[in-house]
Amino acid sequence: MNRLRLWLLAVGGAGLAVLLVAACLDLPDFGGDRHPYGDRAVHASLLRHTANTVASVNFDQRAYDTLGEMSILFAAVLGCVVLLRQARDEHRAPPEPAEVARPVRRYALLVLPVALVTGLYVIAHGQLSPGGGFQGGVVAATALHLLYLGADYGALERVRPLGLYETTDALAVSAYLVLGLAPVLAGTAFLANTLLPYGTFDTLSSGGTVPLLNAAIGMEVASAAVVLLAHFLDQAVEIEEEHGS
Amino acid sequence: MRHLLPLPVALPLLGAALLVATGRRLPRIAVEIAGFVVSGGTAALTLVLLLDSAPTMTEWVGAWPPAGRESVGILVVGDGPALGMATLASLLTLAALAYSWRYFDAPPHGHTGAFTALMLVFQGAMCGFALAGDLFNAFVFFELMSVVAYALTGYRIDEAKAVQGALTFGIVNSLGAYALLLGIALLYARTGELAMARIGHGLDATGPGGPDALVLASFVLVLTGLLVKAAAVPFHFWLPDAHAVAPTPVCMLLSGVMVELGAYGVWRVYGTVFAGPGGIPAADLTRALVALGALTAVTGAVMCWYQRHIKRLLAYSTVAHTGLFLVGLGVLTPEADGGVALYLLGHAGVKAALFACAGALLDRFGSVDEHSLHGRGRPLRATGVMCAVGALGLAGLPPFGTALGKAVTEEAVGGPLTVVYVAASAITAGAVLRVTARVFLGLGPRPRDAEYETSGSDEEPETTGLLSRIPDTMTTVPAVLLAAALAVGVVPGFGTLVARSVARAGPGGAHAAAHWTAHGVLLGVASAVLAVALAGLAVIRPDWTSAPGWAAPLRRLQSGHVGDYVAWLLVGTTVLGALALPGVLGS
Amino acid sequence: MHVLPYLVAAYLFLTGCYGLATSRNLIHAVGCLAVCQSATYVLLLAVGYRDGGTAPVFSDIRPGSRPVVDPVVQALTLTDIVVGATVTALLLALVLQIAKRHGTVDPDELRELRG
Amino acid sequence: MLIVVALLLVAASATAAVAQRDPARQALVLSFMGVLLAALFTVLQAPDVGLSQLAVGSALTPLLIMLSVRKVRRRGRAKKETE
Repeated sequence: MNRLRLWLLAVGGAGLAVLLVAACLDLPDFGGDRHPYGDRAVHASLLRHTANTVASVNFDQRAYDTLGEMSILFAAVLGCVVLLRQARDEHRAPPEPAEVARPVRRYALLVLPVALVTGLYVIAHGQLSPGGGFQGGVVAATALHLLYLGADYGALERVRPLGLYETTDALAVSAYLVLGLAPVLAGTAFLANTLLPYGTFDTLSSGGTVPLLNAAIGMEVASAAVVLLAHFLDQAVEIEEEHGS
Repeated sequence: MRHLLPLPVALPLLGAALLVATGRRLPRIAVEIAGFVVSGGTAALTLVLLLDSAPTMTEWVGAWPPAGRESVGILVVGDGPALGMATLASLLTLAALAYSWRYFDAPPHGHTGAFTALMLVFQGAMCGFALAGDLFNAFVFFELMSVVAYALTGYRIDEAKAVQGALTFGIVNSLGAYALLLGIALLYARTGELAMARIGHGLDATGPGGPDALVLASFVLVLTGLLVKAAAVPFHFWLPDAHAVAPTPVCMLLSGVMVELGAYGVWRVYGTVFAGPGGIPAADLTRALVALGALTAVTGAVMCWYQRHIKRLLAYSTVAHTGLFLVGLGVLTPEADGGVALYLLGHAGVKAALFACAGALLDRFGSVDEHSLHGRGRPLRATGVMCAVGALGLAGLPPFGTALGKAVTEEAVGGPLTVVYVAASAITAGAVLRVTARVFLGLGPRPRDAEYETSGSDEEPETTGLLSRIPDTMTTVPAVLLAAALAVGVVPGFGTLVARSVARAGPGGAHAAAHWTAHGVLLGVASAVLAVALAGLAVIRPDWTSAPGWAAPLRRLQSGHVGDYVAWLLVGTTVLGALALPGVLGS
Repeated sequence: MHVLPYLVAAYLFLTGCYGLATSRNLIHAVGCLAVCQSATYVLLLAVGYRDGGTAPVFSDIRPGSRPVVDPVVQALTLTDIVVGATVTALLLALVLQIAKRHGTVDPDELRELRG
Repeated sequence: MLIVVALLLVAASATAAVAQRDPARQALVLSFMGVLLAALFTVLQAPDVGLSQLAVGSALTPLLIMLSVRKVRRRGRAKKETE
């Protein structure tokens, strides 16, 4: 059977490789100058006073894609919560405090606030400079988990009321949707960025609803990443199967 | 009105988010009522939009109307087929929620709303995919649909088979989705656009000499993603493994509409992106879809016949029927498209009802195994009757909607392919009838066990403990679904209405009608008679119909090994490329 | 040079598929799937690159003063990365449950679903 | 030129990630590959994408893999002890 798989793999892989290489040779040369959609996107972004065009595409021009993306994250987190729940034949055993070398501990406690602030900064400046809700959210969430290294699991669990993060995650998704639905109530298109003033170019409040949607995403990603990491940590550290099962 | 088009996506998502936010404090009954209201409200909205879908509604999300012909926004298309699929998905979600009402296993502690919320997200994702007029946006909702489906399939984490099936499902479908995305990137490189219609124009403008290797590769990659979802041979291996183990309400959605959305995606993407002179010639698409579709129908039917795990048997019958849909879509005539649409509607009702009946067996006896349940189903009269009726609907007995759709498609396809339609529907229906006769009537001797198979005994019921009687919701829901499948064929003018709205959305814009014809009725009756005969033979003479030697290699291919499935996926892309190659070489 | 980035993307996809098909450990297989997905990032960004272009961020350059690379593919890739991370997490959660229920993460030893 | 180097390094690290059959070590290789990809994206003038690849590809995903490996191994150990 294994032999059959290797044969299939060889045939299928070779066929796909030929197809892909032939396609690559027909592609426009790397670094070409023709990007019609991209040029339009830059123009539209400047029209709406959003300095970071990528943020404008993500949260204004193609905000509907981002809605799908955040729903994927939301669904995956919900899925992980459901899949990694404590099964009927499992129990929790509080882990013994692990020995962490003192320099590591100091380093972790030192980096933690810096990383948290960096995360928040990156979220806040999403529409101006590279970065945004997504990147900042992950940084902030991962930073929180330095506590596991810096202190111990108990300390981490105390500053991490999971229920609160799950609720925040869901509320952030709701906020994004409500921001999208408000224009429909006002008689225009879903997720239209036409209700708020676009502000002064290159300031924190520029871009209409872009900063608001960006903040919602930041909140969602940060809490989603915390919940995800927490459930995997729980599995790795705390949840044990009943012996003899 | 057109501003409401994205709402069938937004409303269920909002409902799900609010349910998760408040779910831990609400009692279960409140959560279920809320889920029911949101899902039902969305279904009503899709229906209202559907009634208003002529002429086609389009909406640029984010209020980016095109300047000239070009926009930076995302297009949502509300034509008959798109809103029809969204309505079907919404109504089936509603049925699945009603089916799981109160009796479905207790939700995880502290997450009362989790199951309902996941179902709502699933509904929103399916609506989003159906309505997408932008290729990347379609990918996003395709992926959302997949992610929710993985989680729902593995929902019963105590079941060894469930988590394995869910992982196989996840890996194969994610790989398919990445192939789809590679295809989108190639199309973007060529045309610099993402809206489907604009990509189509771009291909025609840049490739007046006909398609080249780039177009072929993007076609193959995009179709790989969609056909993995539609479970065409040889991309189909994940489906029986996943559909057989998912919770019953989820099975109803997976088999009833998600797989069909893959076939719908093929129709939509070919029609808007690749149908022009710069795309893939019609003859090549017909060759590829008819070949793969017929192979899928035959493989699905044969594998369906040899199953003893009832849900797995139903899953293979879904494979067989999607094969039939693909053949119908492959011939590229408005009549066939209309027929497939009707067939798909009827099939959704019948298949969901059959899964609901299998679920009732599981919750009553803790088994879905044809052999071990032999004769034990006698007390469940209503479920047994519905199983038999559902099987006849699957065979395409007039006046079921499946029969009307099948007849119209057969007529449009014509020729020797009619045999495939009759055979595949008769064999799958025969298998279900055989199960019905053995389980609910206790007919015939108990069959012997085979060597290489999946048994369905020793399963955990999906309810809290075994049920002593089947609750009313679990009998009402399949009854309503069967009645709906019947109504598709019976309500006068409905067939023509569907056929017209599909034809209007197609490239030709032609007039189409769907009527009962003597020819079609005869073929439908023939399938049903054949199914009954096959089932009777199997029950009376089990040895004659047990797996012969030639079927064994086919069964061994379904190895349950995810590595094999990945290898087959690569082979499938190669086959697809080879089937579509002549048109590229000829240009 | 003109096609190298595209070829690298194709190579990443095929390598990932090879690893996925021959993997003896499901955790490793999920890692290989991540490799497959990185092919899509590389292809998308390669398609959007423009020679001599700069990042499409106008907080420190004057609009119109320099050519910029395609911002749309960057937005698509961002979405794609999120999708990848979440799918990985979900699949890993399923692998953990397989380890519990089957007592193994070797696909060769999972023999419950077949035929 | 920088682009070519980055591309080749990414391809090499992908090969290593697939060839490394031990999932714990693979997580490290993937993390390294995440950094290389982030560098490549920065060279391709996509700092936004580079930043998120750095956060996700080289931190979050490998971390999740490591935690999964730990869980599976711990499970194996607990089982051996009871036997």
